[in-house]
Order: sequence, then C-alpha cells, then structure tokens
Amino acid sequence: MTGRRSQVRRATSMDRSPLTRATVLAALAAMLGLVLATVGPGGTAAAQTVACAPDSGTACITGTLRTSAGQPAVGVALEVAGPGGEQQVTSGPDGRWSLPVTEAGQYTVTLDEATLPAGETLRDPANNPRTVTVSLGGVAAALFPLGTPTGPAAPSGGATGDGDAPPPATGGEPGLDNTVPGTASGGGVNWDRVAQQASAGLVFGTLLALASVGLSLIFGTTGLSNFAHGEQVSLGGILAYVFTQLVGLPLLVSGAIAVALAAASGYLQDAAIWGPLRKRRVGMTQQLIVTIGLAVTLQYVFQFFFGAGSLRIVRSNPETVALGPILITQQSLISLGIAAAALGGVSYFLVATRVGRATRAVSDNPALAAASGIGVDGIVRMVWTIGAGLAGLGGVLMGLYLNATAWNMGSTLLLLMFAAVTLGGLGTAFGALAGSIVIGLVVELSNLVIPSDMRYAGALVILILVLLFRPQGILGRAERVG
Amino acid sequence: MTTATQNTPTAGQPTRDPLLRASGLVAGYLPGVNILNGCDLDVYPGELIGIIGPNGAGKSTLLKALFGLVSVRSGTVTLKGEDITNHRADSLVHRGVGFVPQNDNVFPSLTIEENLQMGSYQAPKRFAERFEAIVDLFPTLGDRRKQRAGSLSGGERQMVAMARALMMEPSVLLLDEPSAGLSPVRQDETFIRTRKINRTGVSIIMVEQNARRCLQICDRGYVLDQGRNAYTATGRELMHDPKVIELYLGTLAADVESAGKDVPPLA
Amino acid sequence: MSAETLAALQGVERVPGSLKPDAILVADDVTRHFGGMTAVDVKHLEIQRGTITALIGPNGAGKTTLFNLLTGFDKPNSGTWSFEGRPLAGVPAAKVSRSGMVRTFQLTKALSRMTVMENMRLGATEQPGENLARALVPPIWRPREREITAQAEELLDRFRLLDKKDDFAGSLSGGQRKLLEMARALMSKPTMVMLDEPMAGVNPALTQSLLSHIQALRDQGTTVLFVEHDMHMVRHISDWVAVMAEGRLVAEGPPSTVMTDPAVVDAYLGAHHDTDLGDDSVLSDEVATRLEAEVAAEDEQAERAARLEEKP
Amino acid sequence: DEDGSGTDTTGGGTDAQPLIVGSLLPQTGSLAFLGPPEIAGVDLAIQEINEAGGVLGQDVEIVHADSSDADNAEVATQSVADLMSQDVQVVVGAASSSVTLNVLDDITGAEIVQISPANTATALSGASPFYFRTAPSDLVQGAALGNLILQDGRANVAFLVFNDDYGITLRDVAKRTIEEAGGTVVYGNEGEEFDPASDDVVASAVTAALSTNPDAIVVIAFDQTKLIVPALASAGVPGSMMYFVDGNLADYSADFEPGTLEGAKGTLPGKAADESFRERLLEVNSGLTDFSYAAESYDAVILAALAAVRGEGTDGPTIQENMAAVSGAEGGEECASFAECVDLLEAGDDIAYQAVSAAGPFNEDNDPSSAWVGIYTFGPDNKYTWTSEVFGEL
Amino acid sequence: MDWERILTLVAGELFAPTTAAYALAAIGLNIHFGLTGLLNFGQAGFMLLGAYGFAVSTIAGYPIWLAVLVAVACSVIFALILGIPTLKLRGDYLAIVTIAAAEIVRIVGRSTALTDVTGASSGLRGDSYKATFQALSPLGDGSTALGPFSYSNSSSNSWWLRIVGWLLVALACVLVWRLLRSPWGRVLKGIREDEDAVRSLGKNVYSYKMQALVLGGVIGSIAGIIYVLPRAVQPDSMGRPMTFWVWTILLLGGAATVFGPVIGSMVFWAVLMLIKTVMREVVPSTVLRAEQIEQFGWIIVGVTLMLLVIFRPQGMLGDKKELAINVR
Ligand SMILES: Nc1ncnc2c1ncn2[C@@H]1O[C@H](COP(=O)(O)OP(=O)(O)OP(=O)(O)O)[C@@H](O)[C@H]1O
Ligand SMILES: Nc1ncnc2c1ncn2[C@@H]1O[C@H](COP(=O)(O)OP(=O)(O)OP(=O)(O)O)[C@@H](O)[C@H]1O
Ligand SMILES: [Mg+2]
Ligand SMILES: [Mg+2]
Repeated sequence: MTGRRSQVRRATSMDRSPLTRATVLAALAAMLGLVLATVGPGGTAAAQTVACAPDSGTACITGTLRTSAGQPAVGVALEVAGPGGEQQVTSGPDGRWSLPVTEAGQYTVTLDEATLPAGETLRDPANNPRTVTVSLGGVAAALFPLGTPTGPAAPSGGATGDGDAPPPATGGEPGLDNTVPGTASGGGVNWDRVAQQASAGLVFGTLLALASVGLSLIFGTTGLSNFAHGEQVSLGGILAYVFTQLVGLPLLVSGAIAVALAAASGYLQDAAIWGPLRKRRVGMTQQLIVTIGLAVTLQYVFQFFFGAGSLRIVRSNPETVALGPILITQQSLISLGIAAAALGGVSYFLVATRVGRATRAVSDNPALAAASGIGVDGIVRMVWTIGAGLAGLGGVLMGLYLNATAWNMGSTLLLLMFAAVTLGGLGTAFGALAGSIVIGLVVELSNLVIPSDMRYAGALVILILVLLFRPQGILGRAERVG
Repeated sequence: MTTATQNTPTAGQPTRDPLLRASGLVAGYLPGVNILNGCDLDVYPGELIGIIGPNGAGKSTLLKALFGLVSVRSGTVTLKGEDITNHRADSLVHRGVGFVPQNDNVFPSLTIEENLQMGSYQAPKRFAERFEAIVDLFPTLGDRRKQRAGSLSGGERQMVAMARALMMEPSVLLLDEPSAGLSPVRQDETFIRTRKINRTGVSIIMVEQNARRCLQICDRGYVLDQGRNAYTATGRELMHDPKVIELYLGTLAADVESAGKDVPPLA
Repeated sequence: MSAETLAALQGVERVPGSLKPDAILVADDVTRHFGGMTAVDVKHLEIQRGTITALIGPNGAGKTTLFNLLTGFDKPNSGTWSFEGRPLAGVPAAKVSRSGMVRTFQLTKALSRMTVMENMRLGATEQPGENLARALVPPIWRPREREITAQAEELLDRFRLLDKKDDFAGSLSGGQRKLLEMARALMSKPTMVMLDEPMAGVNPALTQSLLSHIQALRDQGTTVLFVEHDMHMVRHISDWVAVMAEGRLVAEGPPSTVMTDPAVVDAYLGAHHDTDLGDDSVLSDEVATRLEAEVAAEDEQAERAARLEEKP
Repeated sequence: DEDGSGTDTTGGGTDAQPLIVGSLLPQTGSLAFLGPPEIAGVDLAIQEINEAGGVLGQDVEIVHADSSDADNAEVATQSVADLMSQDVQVVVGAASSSVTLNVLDDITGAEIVQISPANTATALSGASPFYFRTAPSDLVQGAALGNLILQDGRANVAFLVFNDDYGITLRDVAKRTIEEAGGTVVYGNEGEEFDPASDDVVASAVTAALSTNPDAIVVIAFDQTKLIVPALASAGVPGSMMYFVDGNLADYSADFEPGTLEGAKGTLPGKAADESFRERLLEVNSGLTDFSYAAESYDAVILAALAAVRGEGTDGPTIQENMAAVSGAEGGEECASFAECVDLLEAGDDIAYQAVSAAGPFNEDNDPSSAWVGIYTFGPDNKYTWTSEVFGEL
Repeated sequence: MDWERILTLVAGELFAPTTAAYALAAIGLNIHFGLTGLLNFGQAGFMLLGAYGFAVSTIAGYPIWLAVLVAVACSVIFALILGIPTLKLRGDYLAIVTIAAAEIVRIVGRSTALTDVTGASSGLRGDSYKATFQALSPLGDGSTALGPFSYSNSSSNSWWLRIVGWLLVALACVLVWRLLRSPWGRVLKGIREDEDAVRSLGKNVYSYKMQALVLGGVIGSIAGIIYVLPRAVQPDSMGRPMTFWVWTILLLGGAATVFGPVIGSMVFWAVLMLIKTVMREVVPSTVLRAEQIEQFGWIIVGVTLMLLVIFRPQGMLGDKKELAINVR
C-alpha cells in the first residue's frame, strides 16, 4: 500500500514542478476540451462501435494515446505478444487502438517509439513494453502516457514547445479551467481551494445555525435537550420536497408552506406533549427520553411515507456564480441571505423586544416569570413554534444546499447541531450562530489537513479544545458561586 | 413626599367586605401530604397584614397558594368576591396581585434593568416612568442597571426583587421576607416604605422573620403554625402577647436593648 | 479558657487591620475586581482564635466575596492568607475545608434529592467509607457511621429539624434550609466556621436558642466568623466586630464600641434600628429625608469606590 | 452418493419439511432503500418456484425480517432469533457486510445456509461453509470499471468513495487496475474516503477532488449519489467525466436536470439487462425504481431451492452440500429457470444454473467464481442503456 | 398467530446476551448519571473501546484474562483522557464532550488508516476472537434445550455466554448495591445535587467524579465485551444509537436504583421483540409491504417509549418522591 502511495505522490509532485506545470496544464485543457468535443450527442456511440467487443471467446486489449498536448496520437504502431500469438496494431484517428485476442494470459504490449508523432516521447520509457493480464470476455488496457520523461535519463528529450505540436486546446472549449476552482495549480492544497472550502464552511455553518438556533432556544427556555430536533429539520426538507415534487408548487411557495407547517408542528407538539409534561413536573432527563422516543417515531414515519432514499427538492442543478476565486451557487447565496435575515430577526427579537426578554426570563426562572405576569406556557409554546419553524427553514435550505433531503438528514446533523450550540454557550442564540460557523468551517476545512473520513472527529476535537479553554462556551458566562 | 393621614382600617371592622379572602385552605406539594391544613385569611382593602411563625410553618406555602403557584386541594381563595382558587399566576398579576418570593426571586441572567422590565411586563408603556421612580428609591440599581442580577450580592438581589414587584403597581402585594439579607438601614427603609405604599391604598400581606419589625408596622398579624392559624390579632397585641413572645418572637431583641442603652435615640 | 481569649482581645487596638495576640486567620492585601469594580480590597485582617467575630457591612460591601476568596471558591486578583500558620492562597476549596475552615453559603445549597439525614452525614469527616475500596466492606465504616448518625441527630434536634430527618432537603422551607446548611457545616467539628448570614430567615425564637449553641462551640475552642445583618444577634454574641464597606475593612473593635462609631451608624446601622416603626411619625417627611440621606450615604460610598476604580 | 441423489429423485411427495426461506434484508435504517428491490427479487423467486410446483412437492414459505443497518445491530440479532424460531433453513441476507459479520456466527452455527445477495467485503470470503454469496465479487467489477476508464483514455482518475466495505473494496480493485495500466488515482486514495454517515461531505470532497485536475470522476456510493452529482454538475463537470457502479447505476430521470448525466458510464454485474426480469419484478412490487441486487436476491433463493431439490432434503446441511453443484461448480447442463432446472434434476442430470446476475458457479470459498459485467451509458434523459459487457474470473 | 412462539422469543430476550450487555452498560451509566449526575453521552465509546481492546489483543494472541485486562485498561485510559480536562466543566458540556469523544473513537476505529488493527468499517470478524472465551466453557459442544429455549452450549450466542453475562450483571448489581448505600455513594449523590456544597464540606469532588467515571466506564467496557461475543466488532454498531438506548434503558428502569438498569434492559428488548414479531405476524403483507411493516413496528416502538415515560416518569423502580423535587 505504502509503496503505491508514494508512487502517486511522486506523480503529483511531478505535476507541481514548475518546469512542467505549463505543459501539463495545456495538456489537461486540451484533453478536457477533447472530452467535451467527443462526448457530444452521438459521439460516444461512434467511439464505441470501433472498439473491439469482448465475448465469451474473445478478450480485448486496448488503449488510447494522447500527445502531451492532449491531442490524439494517430498512427502509432504497437505490437502485442502473448499466448495468442503476435499482432500489430496502429492507433486510429481518435488515438484509440484495440486488439481482440482469443486466449487468456499475459500479453506484452510494445510501443514503437519511432512512430510517435514528431516531438513526442514516452513520459516513462521504462514502462515500454508493458505487460497486461487478459481473461476471456474481458478488456485489458495499456496506457502509454506521452510527455517529458520523469526520470533523469531524458531531461530535454522532446519538450513540447518545438512548434510541431498542434497548438493546445484547438478544440476551442475552454475546458474546465474557468469553472473548476483550483484548476489553476497542480492539485493538492492551494489558496483557491482553501477559499472555496471556507466559503462552503461559511454557508454550511450559517445553515447549521439556522437549524440549531431552535435547539438552543428550546434548551434555554425549558432546559430540555431535544433529541428530536433533527427530525424537525428533516421535516422542513421533506415538506419542501412534498410540495415541489409531489404537489408541483414553485419552490418559494412550497418552502414557505413547509416552514409554516414545521412551525405548526412545533406548536402542536408543545400543546400535545411538552406542555402537559411540564404541567406534571416530569423531570428533564425523563423528557429527554420522550424526545428520543419522538425522534424514533418521526424518523420511521418519514421512512414509512417517503421511503429511505434521498429526496431531491428541486431537479435542476444549482447555477453558480464566481466571486473572485470562489465558485458559489446562486442558491447558496440566496440561502445565506435568508438565513442571515432569519437569524438577525431572532436576535433582535430576543434582545430588543419585550416578548424576547420574557423568553429569557422564562429560561431563568419560570416560576418567577409567572409571578411577573408573564404567561409562561404561552412563551414556551411560542418558542417551540419559532424553534420548529426555524428548524424547518433550516431543513429546506439545508436540503437545497446538500442537493437532497432524506428521512435522516436531521439526525445525521444532530450531533453537529449540539456541538454548535454547546460551543457557543448553551441557551444563547448568538452562541449558536458563532458555534455553528466555527463548526461549519472546521468541518469543511479539516480535510485539508486530516483524512477526510475523520473530519467529524476533527470538528469534535476542536469542540473539546475550545471548551477546555472556555468552559462556559464561546459566548457563555461564568456563574457566581455562593 | 406626602404624608398619608387617611383613616386606617383596623381589625375591628368586619362590616366591610374583604378584598382577599382565603378560607379553609388545604394545600401541599407531595401527594398525600398537606402543608396547609385549613388556613383562613382575610385582607380588607388598604390593610397591611403580617404573617409570622416558626420555620416550616407554611407561610411561604400560604402565599404561593394564594398566588396559584401551589395547587389548592380544598378551600377557596377569593379576590374582590371573585373565586380565584388555582388561577394561573399571570392572570392574577393581571388583576393587580404582585408577589415577591422568598428564594430565587430574580432572573439571574437578565440585567437589573431587564429584571425590572419583567416587573412591568403587562404594562410596558409605563416602564420608563416607573423605572425613574424605582431608581429614585434604589439608586444603586440605577447605577448598575447593566449588571446581571446573577452576580449581585444577597442584599442587592433582594432590592431587585422588591423593585421588580413595585414596578407592577399592584393593588395587592404579597411579600415573602422582603427584609432578609438587607443591611439594617435598608431593612428599616424597607419596612417604612412598605408602610408608605400601604398608605397609598395598596393591600399588603407580608411574611417576615424579622417579626418585631413586621408586627410594629402591620395592622393585623397572623401567627401560623403547622399550617393553621395559631393567633390572629393586631400587630401590637401579638407583639406583647407573652405566649407569642415565648414561642415565636424570642426575647433576644428586648434583652439586648435593655442591656445596651448606648445607642442614639430617635431624633 | 474562653475568658482568657476574651481577655486577650481587651488589649487589641480598635483599628481596622489590628494585630491579634493569637490569630488563627491572617490575610494580607486580598483584592478582587469584577470588571471595573473592586469588590474586595482588604489590606490586613486577623481573626483571633477561639472568639466569635462578626463581619458586618452594607449590602454589596464584599463580605460574601471575601468568604469566597478565603475558602477557595473564587480566585483573588492578588493576596495571601494563612490559616493556622499554613498558607491557603490557591488551595482548592475542598482542601481548605479539610484543613478545618468550613463555610456556609448565603444562598443556601441544600442537596435537594438527599434526605436531611444524608445531608448531615455528608458533613462529617473521617468516614473511612468515603474511600471506594473501603466502602465495599461495611464493617470498616459502620461504627463510624453510627457515631456520625448520633452526632447528626443531636444537631438536628437542636436545629429543630429532627422530625424532618427523612425528608428530602429540597422540600425544606427557606429558613429550614438555612438551619440545615449551618448544622451540616458543624458536622465536621471545624476549627473555624464561617457562617454567611446564618440567621437570615430563621425564626427569632429559634435564633435565640441557637445562639447559646454557637457560644458553646466557641467555649469548646471553635473560632466563629459570621456575617450578619441582625444587630441584636451581633451585639449579643460577638466578641469582636469587623466592619467592611466598599470592599475595605473600615472599622474593628468590640461590639459596643463599633456600634457607636458614628461612621458605622451613619452608613450601616441607621438611626432607627431601635425605633418602633409602628409609630406613624416615622412616616413624616423629616424621617424620610433622613433615611434617604443615610441610604444615599451608603450608596455614595459605593459609587465613590467604583469611580476610584475607573480612574487609575 | 452424489450420483445417487440425482437418479433417485422421483419428483416431490417426500416427507421432507417444507422449505422455509427467511429474508434478512434492510427494511429500515440507512440502507433501507436497498431493501425493496432485494425483497422483490426474493418474492419473485418464491412465486416462480411455487408456480413450478414448489420444492419436493411442497410450497416454499418465506419469512421476511429486518436486518436494518450496522448502526442498529440489535435489530438483526432479534430478527435472526425470530427467523430461527420459525425453523428457516435458508437465510437470504444481509445486504451490508457489517450486518452479515454480526449475525454470521449465529446463523451458520445453527447450520442454516446463509446467502447474501450483496456482500462484497473480502473479509467474508470463506467465512463459513454455510455462508454463500451471489453478488459477484468486486474483483471483476472493479477491473471492468478500471479498464472502462482506461479505455476512454482517462489517466487521472478521482474517486468519490464512501468509507464502507463496499466502497473501499471496489475502489481498491479499480485503483489497482488503473495504476497497473499506467494511470493515476489523483483523489480518493486511502484516507480520502468520506464517512457515509454525514451528508455535508459533498461540497468539500468535490472541491478537493476537482482541485487535483482529474479527467474522470468515479462515484462509488449508494443513494448519496443524488447529493454528489448536482454538486459535480454545478462545478462544471460534464456527465461524460462521471463513472458509476452497481450501487448507484439507476434511473435518475426524475432526479436530475436533463442532460446532467449525458455520456456518463457505469458498470453493473450481470449480462445484458434482462428486460423480462424487470417486468416480472415490477409485477411483484410496482413501486420499484431501483433494481440493485434484485437479481442476486432472486438467484439466492433459486439456488437454495435447487440445492434442496437435488439433495432431496430441506435441512440446512443438505442444502449446503448441494449449493455448489447446482451452481455448476461440477459442470452440468445449463438451465436458466427453476422449472427448467428441476426438470433436468428430475431427469437425473447435473445442472449449472445460469444466474440472472450472470455470476458463475461457486468456488471453494462459496463466492461466485466468475462474473459478467455490463457496461452502460447514460443518455440525455439521465437513464442508462446497455453498451457492452465484459467477463471476468477471480 | 403463534403466540407460543412469540412469547418464547420475547421471554428469550429477557435473558439474551445483548440484554445482559445493555444491562451492564446501563449499570455503568447509572454510576455516572444516577449516582454522580455526570451526563455521559458516550457510553458506547467505552463499550467500543472495551470490545476493541478485548478483540484486538485476543487476535494478537493474548490469553483471555490479559485481553480483558487490556479492555479494562483501554476504558480507564479513555476515562482519564476524557475526565481530566472535562470533569471541571458544567454538566451539559460534559454531555457534548462525551458524545463527541465516543464518536471520535468510532470514526477513528472505522477509518481506513487503522485497517490492520481495527478492520476499518468492516470491523473484526467474530470467529477471530471468540475462541478463547468459548474454550473456557465447561459445557462442551452442541446445543441444549431448556424448556422452549434452545441455544448452543458454548459457541457464539450460547448458554455459556448467558451464564457469564448474567453473572457479571449480578456482580455489578451487588457492587452498585453496596456502593449506593455506602458513604462513598453518598458523596457521589451529593455531587449530583450540588458540587459546590460538597466541596465546602471538604470532599475532593474532582477525584470522586473521576472515580465514578472510571468505574462506570470499566463496567461499560465489560459490557462491550459481552456485547460483541455473540456477534462481531462493528464500530458502527456501537455509536450514538447505542448510547441513546443505554440511556433509555436506564431511565426506563429508574436511575439511581440497583435493579433499574436490569429491569429496564429486559423490558426494553422484550418489548422491542414483542412489537416487531407481532407486527410481522398480524399485519398481512397485502396491507403493508414487508419494509413498511418493519417501519411501522419502529413507529410503535417510539410511541411506546414515549408513553412509558409519560405515564411512569420515575421509571419502573424509581422514587416518585424524588421527581417532585424540582431541581431546575
Ligand atoms: N417544594 C416542596 N416540596 C415538598 N415540601 C415542601 C416544599 N416546600 C416546602 N415544603 C414543606 O412545607 C412546609 C412549609 O414550608 P414553607 O416554605 O411554607 O415554610 P415557611 O413557613 O415559609 O418557613 P420559613 O420561615 O422557613 O420560610 C415545610 O415543612 C417544608 O418542608
Ligand atoms: N461575579 C461577579 N460579577 C460582578 N460583580 C460581582 C460578582 N460577584 C460579586 N459582585 C459584586 O461585588 C460586590 C460585593 O458582593 P458581595 O456578595 O461580596 O457583597 P456582600 O457584602 O456579601 O453583600 P450582602 O450583604 O448583600 O450579601 C457586589 O456589589 C456585587 O454586585
Ligand atoms: Mg418561607
Ligand atoms: Mg453576602
């Protein structure tokens, strides 16, 4: 494994070396252009028909030759030798060659370097001839990349710019250069990629904040850690799916309906479950188990009605706009705007309005709040309504951002939501925002430094570290003793 | 400041209808355990009622029961003749009942100003005006208006609690040990202020362990013991009742006072 | 013996920060700031062993904060202090308590879902069963448990909580919690006990009967430091009084002296504390004005302290 | 007695117990979307077997139980207890290698034949004599995938692959093929997989993959593909650069904007898609949109039933002994349906059941020894059509 | 409907190894939460570490006692790493840190970087580590039927495992029973109520919390071993859902009681089995498709769970009086 890995590294470091960068770039551009050209309608089919078709008695040995500029290398002679005898073949107009063989076994493929187009050399001369294993009915490929040799043996061999080679990218299509972020340099980590991922982190973090602010509010006012909050998020996404895809309403309308229904679900939930439990003074840990029960129920209700697959809220592919080095979808920009407005509204509500302050008062001391003339149940119900509505909105936008929603979208996000609100300081709405953005950035950027299948772990390690230095969370406050 | 000189109602006026009446109250926290065992209480308009009694007698429970924070198992509470038994606290606030609890009587994560805003929750328009008046009474609170109540000292909290209740401009005020934790000068001030507020026509029920002070200023006093009224009389009578002194008031204050005459007399 | 210690106080200077012949607690330059405000700024404080010392002062003077600092529940911005000669600055709260200096809290901390008796037992020290390994072998800790229980019952009886001993502490009334808090602190038989407003909310008759208990403790050698706003109590049992204002120690002396100190009377006691408030004359403008002035004096001092802080 | 068993068969009416097949397939949890086609495959097989007269004269019974996913491992444990209490002799399942590992010892320990239609983990090869699988090994598909990419002249390949058995195994094989032929895997190497439990991985993974300038992007995932493709498309990646595998080769006409996948290719084990098989499946469950592992599930039941017929017993050990033989491991006459095969068996012939999935006979590890892999291309309508097929042996 | 079969199945769940494993895990959590008030939402992490510790060292050729020791050591180290920095945090934060730490264990365990040790996402095959345990069995090969219950004697999901598992549960119960009534347990309960008060009484709160965390974690790691002995080590099987179920079991049975976790586990798994099997039996496949029946089963499980807590909030064995004390 390690051996193969280092081999890959060598290849990439080669790509990055200044000597060859321009060449490789040009080659790539041309190659992608070509790809675009060949796969136009009908193109594929045409290419396929020429190829040898394997069946139970035949196998194919095949390959495609491209010049270092990415153009098909036409007329290159190859010799294939093996159990089925020796055969000759030359590459066709698309640079492709293929040979049927009727015996399985090891074949050697030798490329006749003399027949290469002028100025072209093998990138890795040591790999000529190469050996392929063929089994009947199968296809075996042998590639001979052309370009500057990697080894020290032929440093100047056949550098590309000798004038004979066709000008790169004659296909006219700019390839992916302009649209794919990070194409400008040879892969790996670079600033464009960092910027791109940071912008994704910001968007993701903001949407996460939207989804989790309700969690924070509900915890703040009632002390309840709502493990069914993830399902509120899923609900938003699924409702949006229902109204766009099943009912056929435009996205904006169905999004609004989804949020309204999600909010209503919060209201009803509080009226039917949490209000009565509070009245009976059922403890918070017990209520927490009820939320787990509710989460299970809701998850399987979703599965029951909408299946276990991913549900696309809209069918179209998101349109993108370029902001400097960053490529961002219009959808994300709009979502960001909506999320910022919603979060700003909630913050204003909490800090500057009478009812908002009452919300915080209830979270401090419900009995005293009642004694001050605050209708505690009404406030809590309102918090549930707003919290669930925001979660629903978060679900709709998250479903759009992630390109699909599913019965378990919320539950997979739940841990991150909890991490975010804790990081920010439990029960504070701003904290939820700050924590979410930190989490979003960490989650999106961590694959720059650690294996990507461990990136959640990275986010969680950050969480622990932050708490060590600020045990009360980013925006939380220490309590007075005595 | 005006001096209140209107006719003060006294205990001997049963002809008028009580403003607040509790009769035969039975209430408790745990199922099957009654803390109040048939408690009766009458408050006539404009009266200042003092409630004293040993620790755990049920004084706080009585206030909470009146205010709908503990469920009443039997008996009734009426306000101006209307049955308000087990009504929700916020609806009582709406009817002009104010309450200062004994413990946990501030919102710790709210600032002082926000705490007082909660006091005028049902009449937000009056906040600015009331706030000025309160800050006049408790200048410390005005200076510290942005400090979180959770970081206040015990006495400062008590001031906030009292101020919050005064923000409501209630017509009936229930005070649970408003002087606890206050410095002597502030205790005096609290009692005098309570009396003044009372003279403006607000009926007040005050539970106190600072019993002598309480009995000094109140019109009528109740002694509560084991969830029942033990004695009811005017404050003065109770204060000098030897039985009450022995069981509830103690002789410490009197002893100390007679021992040390080295304090300056009242001006 | 108590007479001796009391006699020793006779010769002590009646100025803040005076030196004591046999100080059990000595604190130097203890300061604590909150934002721009100085809550505690004690230059020098000594507590005489075997006496009952009262710490009084207006609300917000910094008494509780000083307790928090001395017992390790809060970290000072500066300062050192020692208890029985051992330096205590930076020592964690539990260790402070184990060294014999036990405190109570002004806002009570009852262990709600434990019975009153369990609360009491928790206060005891030297229970071998509090070690995980030994806990598994009851014969090791049963005898001590019996002693503890007996001691707890005796205290509870004195604090009128005996018939509540099997109730959850969370179901106690406000005053009962105060009592439990104090009784629990006494379970460990501390060398020095620091009581933060122990009698606030306790019925006067009961207070009176508890005072003799506190005196008895003193006579057995326990040092008592308490914060209290009940002047009758302070005058009745304290041997020595220290006065704090705006975080500083402003006066010290025997109760009779301190309580006639005009500064203390003005800023703290007020003129009425022995007056019958039932007299409508106290509602006169004159009295109101005077009261206001007194309160203003207290407030102004606080403000001045705050302003002083902002300047440098 | 191998020879005897063939000749003695007189066709039904013996006193053997009826064959009871249990299914242990994902009906809930994160893999539940794989359940319906698999269950339909099982149900279709049972239906056809019973229409053809059942096994040894008695109708085959089916008991469905939920395997859920590895996150809820206890569900499978309880389901196995339920199945065993109903005396099943064959268990078809599980879909997830993880779940299989959890229940394998219990099922095979009770001498019940376990046949997984979808396990691909190499760790399961030869796990027990009673454990079989009908999913052709990733070795064949991986090589076919690698060669398909190479054939298209793509040399810098990025993998968007989830960190589970299925993804890792397939990726490893394809990667080896590509590298041996001179290509490079520029992204999706070890450590660059993503956690299947997280949805928000797409943005950063796509960015990371594209920053390596691939000329082909292989998506190895299940249903999460619906999240990945739009992200790729909006980053400007044309369909012709994308490659799919059996886990996500599906009809996306309802999911993506027309043209998104045009030119994308994919591999799917099995010979040319058998339209009649799909139609039969749709008769069983008309709601199917995805057919992943339906053929393998169908084959599993048919093979078990044939093994019971051949061994004239419905007990686990008998079925286990005859599984390899009916799959054609010892040669024999080819037959493609249960009815046809039973006729041959009753005539005393040895048979080689031609699996719908085109998997070859079992090898000594009870894995299919060879497979056909179909190559498919997506059109502008985001539906895929057959283009060619390749054969591979292990 | 075949009630006899279903009831046998349900009764079998009452003493299944999984039930024992969950009971043990909940006993560990009871020490954390019920006694000390530590909100440990990472019990599955302890279990997974125990499972890895045991399986990996067995595969490396260690004898069983050493493998168990390694498992215990893993959980002790985990508890220390987790506790040293976090036990000073407020309770809610501890919850999130433990849940995060447990996820880290799982994610690292299933990452391809450690394939050689942990087997990555496919985990470790059961037969690679079960042998040493099964070899200790005095019951021999084959299977035995006791009444309607028939299990293999020693291999995998066996009588032997049931005996050992429930013996361990009994031992843990005795331990908790002893500790609960001891002065040590009293200190823990005090910490649960108010740390500062206990600190003011001279107890080293940090040390007690750490002892509780380690002890509960060790019991959790043993539970992990019992849990994987009838199956395989699967990192994904020991993730958040497992922690949630352990919590559910603890609160269902009653926190801070000796038998609560055991009763909770039995009831939980038996009810789950009952609902699922009855659903499979009674709902004809013409009404609902197979997968919908399973999903509907889960819906009923969720609702039952809610109803159980709503109508018996103190748990099966909990003290109703304790609930009346409003701690918030
Ligand atoms: N939340 C509660 N749950 C159960 N019992 C309670 C609760 N609160 C108070 N009690 C019990 O009710 C009785 C009366 O309590 P209450 O608080 O009314 O006393 P109180 O007269 O106000 O005493 P104090 O002067 O000490 O404040 C006490 O015995 C107490 O133990
Ligand atoms: N954590 C904190 N943050 C900000 N200010 C604080 C904090 N703790 C205490 N203070 C302030 O410090 C001052 C001293 O408080 P402290 O509690 O020590 O007063 P005290 O003397 O005990 O008063 P009382 O007699 O009212 O209990 C008060 O003004 C208080 O508001
Ligand atoms: Mg009271
Ligand atoms: Mg104080």
